[in-house]
Parts: sequence; structure tokens; C-alpha cells
Amino acid sequence: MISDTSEQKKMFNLGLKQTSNWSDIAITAALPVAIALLALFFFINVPVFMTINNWIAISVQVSTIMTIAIPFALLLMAGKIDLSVGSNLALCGVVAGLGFSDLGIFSAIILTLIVGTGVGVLNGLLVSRFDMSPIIITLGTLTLIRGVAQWLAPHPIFGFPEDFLIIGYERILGLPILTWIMLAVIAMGAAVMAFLPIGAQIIALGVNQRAAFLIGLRVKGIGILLYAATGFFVAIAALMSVSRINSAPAGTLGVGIELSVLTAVLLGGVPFNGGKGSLFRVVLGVWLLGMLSNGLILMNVPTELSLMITGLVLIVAACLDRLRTK
Amino acid sequence: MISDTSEQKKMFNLGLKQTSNWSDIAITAALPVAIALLALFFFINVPVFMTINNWIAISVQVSTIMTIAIPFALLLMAGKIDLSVGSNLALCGVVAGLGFSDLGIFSAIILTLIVGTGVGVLNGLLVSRFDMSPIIITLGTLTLIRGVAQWLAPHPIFGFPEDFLIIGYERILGLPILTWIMLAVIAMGAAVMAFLPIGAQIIALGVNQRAAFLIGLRVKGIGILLYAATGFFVAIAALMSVSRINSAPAGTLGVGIELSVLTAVLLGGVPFNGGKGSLFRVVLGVWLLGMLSNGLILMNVPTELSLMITGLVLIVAACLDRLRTK
Amino acid sequence: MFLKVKNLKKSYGSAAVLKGVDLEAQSGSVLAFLGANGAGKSTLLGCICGAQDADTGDILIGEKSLRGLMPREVQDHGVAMIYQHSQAFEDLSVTENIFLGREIKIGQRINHSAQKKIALELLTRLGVDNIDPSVDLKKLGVGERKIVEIARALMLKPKFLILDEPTASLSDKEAKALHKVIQQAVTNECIGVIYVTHFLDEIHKVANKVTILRDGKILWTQPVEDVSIEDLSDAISPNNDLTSFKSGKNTRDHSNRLVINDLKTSFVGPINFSLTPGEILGIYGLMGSGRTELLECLAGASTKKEGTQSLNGKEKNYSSPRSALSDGIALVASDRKEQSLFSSFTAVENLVIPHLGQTVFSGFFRSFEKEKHSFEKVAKLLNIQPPDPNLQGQRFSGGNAQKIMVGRWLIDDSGLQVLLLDEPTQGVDIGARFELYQALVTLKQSGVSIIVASSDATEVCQLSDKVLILGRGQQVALIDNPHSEEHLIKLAHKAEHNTQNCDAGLENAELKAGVMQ
Amino acid sequence: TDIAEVTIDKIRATASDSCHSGRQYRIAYSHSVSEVAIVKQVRRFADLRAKSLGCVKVLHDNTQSNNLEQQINAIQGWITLGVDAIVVLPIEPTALQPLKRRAQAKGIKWLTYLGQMEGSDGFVGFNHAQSGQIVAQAAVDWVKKNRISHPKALVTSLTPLPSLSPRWTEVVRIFEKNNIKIVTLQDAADQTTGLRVAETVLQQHPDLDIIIGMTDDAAVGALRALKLTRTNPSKVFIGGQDGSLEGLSAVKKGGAYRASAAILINELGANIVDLALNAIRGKKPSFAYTPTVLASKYDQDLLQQLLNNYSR
Ligand SMILES: Nc1ncnc2c1ncn2[C@@H]1O[C@H](COP(=O)(O)OP(=O)(O)OP(=O)(O)O)[C@@H](O)[C@H]1O
Ligand SMILES: Nc1ncnc2c1ncn2[C@@H]1O[C@H](COP(=O)(O)OP(=O)(O)OP(=O)(O)O)[C@@H](O)[C@H]1O
Ligand SMILES: [Mg+2]
Ligand SMILES: [Mg+2]
Repeated sequence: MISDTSEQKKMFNLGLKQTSNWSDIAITAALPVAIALLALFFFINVPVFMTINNWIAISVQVSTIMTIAIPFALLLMAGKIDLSVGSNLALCGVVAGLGFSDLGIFSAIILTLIVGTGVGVLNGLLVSRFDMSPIIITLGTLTLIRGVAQWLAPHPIFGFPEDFLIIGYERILGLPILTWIMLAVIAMGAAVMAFLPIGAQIIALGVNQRAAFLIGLRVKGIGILLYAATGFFVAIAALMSVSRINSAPAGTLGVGIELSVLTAVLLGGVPFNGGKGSLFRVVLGVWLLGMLSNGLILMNVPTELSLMITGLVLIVAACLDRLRTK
Repeated sequence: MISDTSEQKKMFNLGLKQTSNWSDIAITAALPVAIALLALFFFINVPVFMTINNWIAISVQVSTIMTIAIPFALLLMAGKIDLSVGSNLALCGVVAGLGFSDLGIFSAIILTLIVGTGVGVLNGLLVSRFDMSPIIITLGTLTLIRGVAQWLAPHPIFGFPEDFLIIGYERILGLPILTWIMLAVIAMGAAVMAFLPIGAQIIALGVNQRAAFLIGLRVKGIGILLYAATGFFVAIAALMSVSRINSAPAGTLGVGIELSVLTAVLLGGVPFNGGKGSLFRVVLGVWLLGMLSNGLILMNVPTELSLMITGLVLIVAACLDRLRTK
Repeated sequence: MFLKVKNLKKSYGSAAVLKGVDLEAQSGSVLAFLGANGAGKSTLLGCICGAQDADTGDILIGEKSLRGLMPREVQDHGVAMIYQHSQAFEDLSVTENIFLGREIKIGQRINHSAQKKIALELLTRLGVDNIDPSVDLKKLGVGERKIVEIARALMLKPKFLILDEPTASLSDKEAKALHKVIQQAVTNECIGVIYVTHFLDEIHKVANKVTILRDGKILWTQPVEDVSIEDLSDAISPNNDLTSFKSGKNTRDHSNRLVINDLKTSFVGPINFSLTPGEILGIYGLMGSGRTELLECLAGASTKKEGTQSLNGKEKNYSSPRSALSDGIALVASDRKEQSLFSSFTAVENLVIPHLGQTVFSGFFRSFEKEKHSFEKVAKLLNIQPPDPNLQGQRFSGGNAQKIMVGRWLIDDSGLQVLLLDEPTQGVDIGARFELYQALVTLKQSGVSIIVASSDATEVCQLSDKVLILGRGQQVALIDNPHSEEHLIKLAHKAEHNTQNCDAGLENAELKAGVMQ
Repeated sequence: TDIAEVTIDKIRATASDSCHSGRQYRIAYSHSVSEVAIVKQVRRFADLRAKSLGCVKVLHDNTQSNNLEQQINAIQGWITLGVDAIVVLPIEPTALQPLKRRAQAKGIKWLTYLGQMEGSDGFVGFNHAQSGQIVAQAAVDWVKKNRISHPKALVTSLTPLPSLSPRWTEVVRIFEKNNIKIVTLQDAADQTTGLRVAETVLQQHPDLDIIIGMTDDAAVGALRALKLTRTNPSKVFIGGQDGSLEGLSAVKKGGAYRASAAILINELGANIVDLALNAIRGKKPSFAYTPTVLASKYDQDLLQQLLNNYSR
């Protein structure tokens, strides 16, 4: 595909010229505006939508996806992808679930983090070693790891220690622990991108991998690191998820989450081929989808219609966001 | 990611140099060899695997996916993608099913082809008009169109005219009609790539869309054409599928088929960013997956194990195939 | 017939690039269109060809306006363009590249044999006989790809041909052939040509008229007989004293910094030379002679097959540019767009990216102040225009982007020992070229060893303390204190023929060896 | 009282006066695969019952393909809304325990649909084990009646959803007891997969005697496989579960499709509303099975009645 955006402009924006400063501002704020309009719409139809409690509920609902979406976005910015996150989530959930009874909470958590990171490293090594399309490799591990998870857990795993489940429902300073974790992950991601050298190096990889290699960046190293980080945060997300539902269903946990995460991150304006992107917009992307799903349920929209609306919102929001970058 | 493959080669083939002619040949034939080995393995375990009838059964089982995979591969070579094929398949199935009773077979088929192509054109226009990432747009239509299909079919649709169902079970010259259709689609695709000017133009688009525009190719036109063609063949695939199962379940028809097709096409060596690829290998990719699923069922392998095996085969086959291009 | 540009204006955001330009090209004549880096030449040509849309003004061919047309429509009006940056497709064959979108057909099908025949004719006309038209473009070097693009433009049989720095990546042989082709087309087919270049000595060989663009306006237009090269360089970059440049040999340190012994890669070698600190080695050769491959091998970017490379007396085997860099060996690659520029990065990011987390900017957190400071220093040293640290890399004109690429290694305290430059002045204007040379000399005097590979014999002569001449991958000669560029060119040409024979001889030798076993 | 003894009439009678107080009720109902045709019918009957009562509104979610995340979010939304009762087919019963507690803490009645859950306020649904047993028994009877020696069977499952497992584990158990050999046990729940699995297995076992689908959809797909592989339908027993329109129509048509463990879909839909109302109003019963019956050509009246449920 194409990287040269400034030149493309002429090609496609016939009739989409930005004329005044006003439209400029409107367009820059496309995603926030879309969110605001959608929120207003839901508020008018279901006033309870606008309550603090509902927004906190949304924050908890998106917390897992957000925790995965942040490292996932960095990976995408570097021009890589990890489609195996859903299966890895299930595997980590199963490992944690099995671990609690045999190892105790602390060791089980550590083990889970190791397994999650391990899967990430495996992906990273495969992708870097063979310089394969990350898509096909992680499609492979998506299937493989799901099999492993189901094989480890032929019987449902549930009923975890209360000390662990606290994570899933307790609040600190009025906010659920899960929300705090999510905020911490966002802050961490933002800090890495803004202040650390690796932030620029990640983008460099996505812009021009060959050039990055020639100027001496650790192309493979950064790739593996990013996959490992994704695996690590998937493990965190698995712990969050499992603590919330007090169960680790190997067959259904995290199924299709790779598509939700990908959609949110793309909606957040990270191009599929990487090379740019802002975590702030990724956060908005995740939030938009979470809010949409919440609002549609509150409005009791029938399945077919809510599918149609979700599809439309996706397309419109993406188009709006595209106008911004014109 | 990066489009510059020739340069990448230099970058990563450290230590993977092909030294002798022998290994050269082995590596060139990676995918066929993988298929042969797998077939041998199944044959040893379940001799019935190697019967002509079973291979004909496999050909029928892959016929739908193959019919979609061929235009999908061209789309991918041009650096685009259509993730909405599964939903479009369901929509076309539903339209055909509803049409049979109201319009008669012939008109229903025509209508189905029009609808399928129409969805393709819609995708094409959205992608070209806004120069959006095809992924996000077709993720949107994936959801949208599924909603429309379910909305059109509140009641189950099944029991179609026998004259139509013939397509699904009749044979000509010993081969099922579905297999003939599939072969025709393959031949058509191969002819387009080999003999028509648009073949090279598709590749050019995938290599560098901006350059293709500058040297005067009809970038938008080709894009829309490819999406329309994909939609058209999805409609054909829908007719094939519906004639086979004699039912058009709006909710489940074609769910996840985009991933199967994508996997097969990537396995066939078309890079995700396009710019090259051979239909011959795509056919092998589709066949490999179809054969794998068939053999695993014949061996009655439990779900979790067959997930693991499928994942492994994917990774190994992809790696083998990668060696070839080194 | 005339191709006329009337009062064309174009700005990017608030930066006005073209401030009302009038230009006139005439059938049967060649117009040299000159200007400093960033003057707006490519922008203007892009507006003509439909790659960009001008803000106001008009473009006329005969009576018809080209404003707002798509590139394809502009071509249909008889205007063909060779862009400064390659617009070719590496996974298609040479023939396919030439005929893309304009295929010769029988019915609906491509007539492969007819295409191949015409492609061969075109390539021969362009003085290239060793390109197989059915081979994929990715197998060709940068220069050979340019030839293919030119062949495509000729295939279109245009009424006007626009060439934006066509010879920047060509060696002297192909450049000559191109000049001949242009001359023929102008006299026989009466086409009109607009020719952009930074090689001023070309002007008198090809052009009939010269137009100078400065600061977005036309400075003057004159017949080529009335102007000298000095006039031209004055007009392009008025404030440069070009004659004052002097390489000057470093005599302080005679220890060997870099020693290459019988080095071989898959194509190049065996190569032998040594470099002392503060010495500049030029590598000269024709297109495809293996300069790029040699430099990449030295920098760890491609594999070495045989031989040794030692730095400061220690033998080194680099597996990646990173390992070479940790020893202070850096490479500036030739293909800017594909291999060194990060198009969406700001200027300052582009400049400091190799150093982030490294010696100069080794802090755990980035220090934006320090980065900006470095940029300002380099921008001043190389006169980067505009000196805006936050402008995106892709928005710089070709020459200025190139300055940033070289500037990366001019940052103080980067621990540089050997700098490898592949075509460092590709697309750099006459003024800036000397600024770059000056910077290299300063670097040299600070004790850095430099290797410059270039297809510009003049450049090699001016800069180098010694010159290595490559022909088809073989080391043909190693000359100390080169002074005559004609000598270099002659050697390189001869090498091309000799090694051809050599190759044959080698094959025989191998055959014999095989028989003996 | 034993839950198995609760009659439909009793449920209807208890709930029938719910609207007399003038209060409005909101009952939320979540199924794990709302894209499946039969679920749409259940929803339709729930809506019909709500309409006929007059004071009830049924809320539906959009959980598809057993997406747990989606279901959890939907239920959380309903808790926010403060509906009166939540009826849910838990994709993973244990996974919903925390939500159940939260809902109940807010005074929302919690009922499960298919599969019981500890501590819930009600239970709507039918017994998977019963479903599996009915269809397996029908197959065993057919084998005996036709005196088939060494019968071979294909059974389909859906291992990612262990909560549904009695639908196939019961079949496996009964078959083993009756010396029916299960040659293949593979996942298949929809027509396309059912067709593919059956078609493939028929290559290896052209003499296959029995195919039991874990849903009617899978069994319908398998029926198609007979046609495509030109297997003699008179020698095969196909049985499904659910009582979907497609499955019942196949039974009615005769041929290989001989049985469906059919849920009384209209009653099920109505029970969702009635049992929830009972739970809300603190009445009994709020736990009840909706009977599963054997639909076969031998009981044409029942078959017709089941089919009539679908007529619009
Ligand atoms: N997309 C863009 N956005 C902003 N500024 C741009 C853009 N493209 C070009 N410019 C600016 O326009 C000016 C003219 O650029 P142009 O490429 O036309 O120069 P040029 O005369 O061709 O120079 P060179 O000889 O180096 O190729 C430069 O200052 C450049 O920075
Ligand atoms: N990836 C490749 N595959 C095959 N041949 C290659 C490849 N890259 C370069 N070559 C060939 O190797 C030879 C050396 O090329 P190289 O690019 O090093 O030459 P160069 O002197 O730098 O010429 P140029 O003027 O093209 O930059 C050429 O004949 C070229 O065609
Ligand atoms: Mg230029
Ligand atoms: Mg070179």
C-alpha cells in the first residue's frame, strides 16, 4: 500500500478542500465530536446513560480491550500485528485458573505473566526469524494457542480465591481497580511514546523498516520486545478479565477480541501499515466502541439493527477521522 | 509495513542462503511438498483419504472458499482487502432464498448476482472515495451487511426448487458441477493475470499506488472493479453454498469465512500488502487447508488437538513458503 | 507548438513555493530548467503533469488547458514526465513497466512478443544492451531502473518530454546516451523537452535555452550560447564562492584505520585497500559496477563471502549495520526515499533518530531541547532550507532532504570513525554541493575516514585522496591523488570491457578446475 | 415440589394476573447465539406473550457467536437500566456469578435459561440431558426395530461450550450402553459444518447408520450430505435437537430425518415472561422446565402442533 500521504491528497480530496478555519477545527476534532454526538443521542433516548455509574461501568467494560489495545497499537505503529491476542487471553486465563488452586495467588499471577509474555516472545521470534508476514504467523498461533488452552482445560475452571477476585470488583478512591489498571496502562503507553527513545524508534520501524535497519536500529529486537510487551499486557488483561467473571472458559474467553481491538485501534487512526498514530486517539477509538455497545443495549435496539448501526458508525467515524488527516 | 521486498531480502537472508541446487528445488516446491507430505500422513492413517471420491469431496468442500479466494487474491495483490465477504455471502444467500419463491429461479439468480456485485461496488466506492484503509471500511460493512442479512430473514429460509438444487449435487463428466465452477473461476483468474493488461496493472497498484496514479493507471477504476468482481464471485459462491445445503441461515452462513479465505491466500504467498503473488500457489493454499480439515475429520481428531495441528501446519507451511522466496 | 505555464502559483499551507511562474517550452527545442534545491522546480513540473494541483494560473499545451487534469489525461495530451523519484514497479518485468497502462494488445490480450521487441529497441536506443526486458525490475540497480522509466516515456511518443533530474543516478555513459536520444527526438520528431538537472556541465550539451527559477519566480531565460557555467551557478546560488573549495590532505596520522583484504561479496570483489584517519577514498564505476553492494557490505548491511575487514588493526565481521555502527562505521544509503528518509518524521527526528538512546543522546528520557539544538547546528552548517525542525521529511525538496541524511553523521560526539557515503550529492544543487563538500572536509580534518561512492567523476576527483575504480564488481585500479576525471571515466569504461573478457577467462579457469577434479 | 412436576398451565395461571396491579415490568433476555434462527423464534414468542399480558416489555441483547464479552456487557447495561428481571442463557455460567450477585443486590431477579445456576431466582428452559436422551433413545429404538447389527454413529458436539455438553455426552452414554459404535465425534452446530462433517465421514463409513446432531441445524446439514453422497436415506437415522422449523419440516417430510428432540418453542417463549414475572412478584413457580418432546413421524398430531407454532 502507500505511505506517501502528502502526495495522495491531490489524488483524492477533490471537492473536500478545507476552506475555513472553522471546518478545520471541526475536522480535527472528528473523533471526539463523534463521541460527543453519540453520547448526546444516547442521553436523550436513555437518560440513565449519562450517569457516572454507567460511565464507570463502561470504563470497566472497555478495560480489558484497552489494556490490550495500547501495546497492540504500538505493535501496529511499528508495522506489525498480533492476531493471537484472543487465544493468548484464554490461555493466560486458564493458566491463572489452574494455578490458583495449585500454586497460590501470587505464584499463579507470576506464572500467568510469564506464559503470556512467552507467547508474545514466540510470536516475535517467528515473525522476526523468518521475516514472515506477521498476519499469517499470528493467525497460526491464534489457532494453535486456542487449542492449547482448550486442551489444558477440558473441564470448566471457576471459583477463584476471594483475595484475587477483589481486583474485579473492589474500588479505590471511587474508581474500580480495573479502571485504575487501565488508566495506568494508558499512561505507561503514552509516556513510552512521548519521552523514551524507543517511541520514535517504533514509529521509524513502521515508516521504513529498511532505513531503520540501515541506521542501526535493533529492528528484530524492537519487534520481539513489542510482541513480548503485547503478550505481557494480554496476560494482565486475562487476569483482569478472569477476576471480573470468576471463571476461565477456555473455549469462549477472548474469542474474536483481536477483531475488536484491531477495529478500535484502526478507528483510533493508526494506519494498518503503521508509521504513525496517537495513543490518545486509540483511547478514543476504544471508548467509542465501548460506549456504542453500551448505549445500544440500554436503548434495547434489536440485534439486526444494532449490527447495522455499529457497522455504519464504524464507517462514518473512520471517514470522519480520515478527513482530519487530509 | 514495508513494500520494499527486494531490499528486505538482502536484509534478512543472513544465513539462509540457498547453497546447492538440490535445496533450491526442495524449497521452491515447499507448498506442494507440504501438501504431499500431509496427504501421505493422512493416507497412512486413514487409507480412504486417498480415494478419488474423497478428493472429489474435498474439491466440493473447498469450492466456495476457492471461488471467493481467487478474486480476493487479486484484490490483495492490488494492496486492498475485503473482509466483508462472509456477510456478503450470507446476504446473497438470503436474497437468493427469498427470491426463489417470489421471482423464480432465473430472476433470483440475477438478483443475487446484482446484490453481491452491489455490495462489492459499495465497498469499492467507500475505499476509493475516502482513500480509507480498506480494512476498517470492510470491517464496517462486515458488520453492517450481516445486520442487513439478518434483518431480511427474520424467519428461516430453506427448501429451494429442485431445478436449482441440481447445481449442488449433479455431476458432469464425473465431476460435480460445483467443482467445474471452481475450476472455471480458477482458469478465469489465471487468464486475467497472464494475458490481460489488467494483470500487471493490479500488481502495479499493489507495489505503489501513488506511482500507478502518476504513470496514468485508472487507480480508482481498477480498485472498484476488483471490489465489484469480489462481490460478484461472492454471489456465485453464495449460490453454490446455498444449493449445497438447501438452506440460507442468515446468522451463520459464511461467518468467519473472511479469515479462512485470508489465511488460504496468505498461505498461497500473496503478501498482505500486495504487489505480487501467484494464483497457482493460492489454489494450493486453499487446497492445503481443505485437505487438512478433511483429514482431521476422517481421523476423528478431537477439537483441541485439531486446533493445535491446524495452527502448527499454518505456521510451518508459511515458514516453508517463506524460505522459497528468500 | 508551445507548452506554456502562465502565472502559476502554488503554496503549501502558508509557505508559498511558486509565486507566479511563467514558463514556455517549445517544440523542437530543449529548455534547461534550473534552480537551487527547494526552488520549486519539481513542484512546477508536478503541476504540469497532474501530480499536484496549482492554486492559480494556467497551463496550456497549444490551445488546451492542462489545469486540473489527471496524470493520465495529461499524458493523453502528449506530455510525458520522468519524475525525480522513481515511479517504477519492482515486481513487474522491464517490459511490463514500460507498457503499463498502454499495452499493445491483440484483441483483449497482451501481445507479449511485440512488446518485448519494442522494449529491446528502446533500451538499445538508450545505450543499454545488458538489460533483459523480461527480468523483474527488482533485479536492476537504481540507475538501470531510471533507464527503464525513460524508455517508458519514449514509448509514449510524447510531444513534450519533461525530465526531472534524469541523470542524477546515471553514470556518464548512460547520460551521454540519453543526451543523444534527446537530441534525436528533438531533431527528428520535433518534440519539446524540459530538462532539470544540477549538473551544470550538461547544459551546454543538451539545452537550447536556460531558465532559472529562484525564490518561486523566474529569474531569467536566455539562449544557452549566451551564458557560461559560472553565470549559471551564480544565478542558482548567488552567495557561494565555489572556487575556494580545497580538499587538502591530512598528513598527521598514518596509522591504518580501515584495511580491506580480498573482500568478496556475491557480486563484488576481490577488493583490497586501506584507509588512514582523515583520508577520503572515492569509489568510481559505471552503473551496476557494484559500488552500492561494496558499501553495504562494509557497513554490515549485506553479507561478506570471503576476505577480511579490519578496523584499527582488529578483524571485524559485521552482521548488521548496528554492529558496524557500534564501531563507528556509518552508511548514508543512496536511495533516499527507500532506504534512509523517514518520510513522516520531522526534520529533527530524521536527523537524530540513529542517535536516540546512543552516545550523543544517551539519556533514558529524550531531551528535546538538545535534539533541536543539534538540528539547528547542522541546518546552519549545511544550509538546510527551510531550517524548520518540525517540517516533515517528505516535505523537503530532494536536495535538502539529502542534506539531512548526511547531516545525521555530522552531529558532534557521535563517535564516528568511518563514514560511507553512497551518492551523497544525488540531487543536491551546485551551491549546496560545495557546502556538503566543505562539511566532509571538516569531518575529515577531525580524523574521520570517509568513503564516497559516486557516479560523478568530477566529484570523486575533487573530494578524494585516492580512488578505487570498479568495473562489473572487480577492482580495476586504485589511484592516488586523482586529478583527471577523464582518466577515471576511461578506466571505468575499459574495465567494463576488460572484465567482460575476464569473466570469460574466469569461467574457463573454473571449468578447467572442474575437469582437474 | 419437584421442578419436573410444574405444569405449563400452572405457570400460565399464576402469571396471568400480573398486570392487574397496573405496574409495568421490564424483563431482559439474553441468548448466547442470537443469530440462530430458532432463537429468533423464542424471542418472538416471548414478545407475543408480553404483548398479550399488556404490562411487560422484553429487552433483547445482541450477543452473537457465544461472545462472552458481549453478553457480560449487555447484562451490565441491564443492571444499569434497573430492569426487573434478567433471563440469561449463560455462555459460561460461572462467569456470570459476579454479575448475578450485583443484579440481585440491586433487587433484580436473576433467572437462567438452559442450565441451572446456583442461587438464581428462577429457571426457564429445558434440560439438555433430557434432550440428548430423547433423541438417543429414538435412535436406539430404530436400531432395534430394524435389527441392525454393529450400528455405527456420527455424533456432533460443540466443545467450546461445555455447558451444553449433555446434548452429546448423554447420546454417547446411551449409545455405548446399547453397543452403538460412535465412529466420529466432531464439532458441528450449523448447516454448513454439519454437511461437511457428515459428508467427510460418509467417505470413510458409507455404511454409517446414525447421525445425531447437537442441533437441528447440524442434523439438517448432515441430511443434505446423504443426498450429496447418494447414500440411501432409508438405511440411515438422522436425529437433531431443538425442534427448529427446518428440522421439524425435515421430520415431516419423512426419509432419513427421523427425530428431533423438540422444545415447545411457544411455551418456552411464554415461560421466559411468566417465570420472570413470578419471580418478580415473589410467586411460585419460578423454576420450571419447558418440556422437550420427541418429534417424529409416528406422532403426527404433535408434529403438526410443533410446526403450527411457527406459522405466522
Ligand atoms: N508536500 C509539501 N508540503 C510542504 N512543503 C512542501 C511540500 N512539497 C514540497 N514542499 C516545499 O516546496 C519547496 C519546493 O520543493 P521542490 O521539490 O519543488 O523543489 P525542487 O526545486 O524540485 O528542489 P530539488 O532540486 O531539491 O529537487 C521546498 O521548499 C519544499 O520544502
Ligand atoms: N537484489 C539484487 N538481486 C540481483 N542482482 C542485484 C541485486 N542488487 C544489485 N544487483 C546487481 O548487482 C550489481 C551491482 O549493483 P550495485 O547496485 O552495487 O551497483 P552500483 O555501482 O551501485 O550501481 P548503481 O548506479 O545502479 O547504483 C548490478 O549488476 C545489479 O544489477
Ligand atoms: Mg526536485
Ligand atoms: Mg549504487
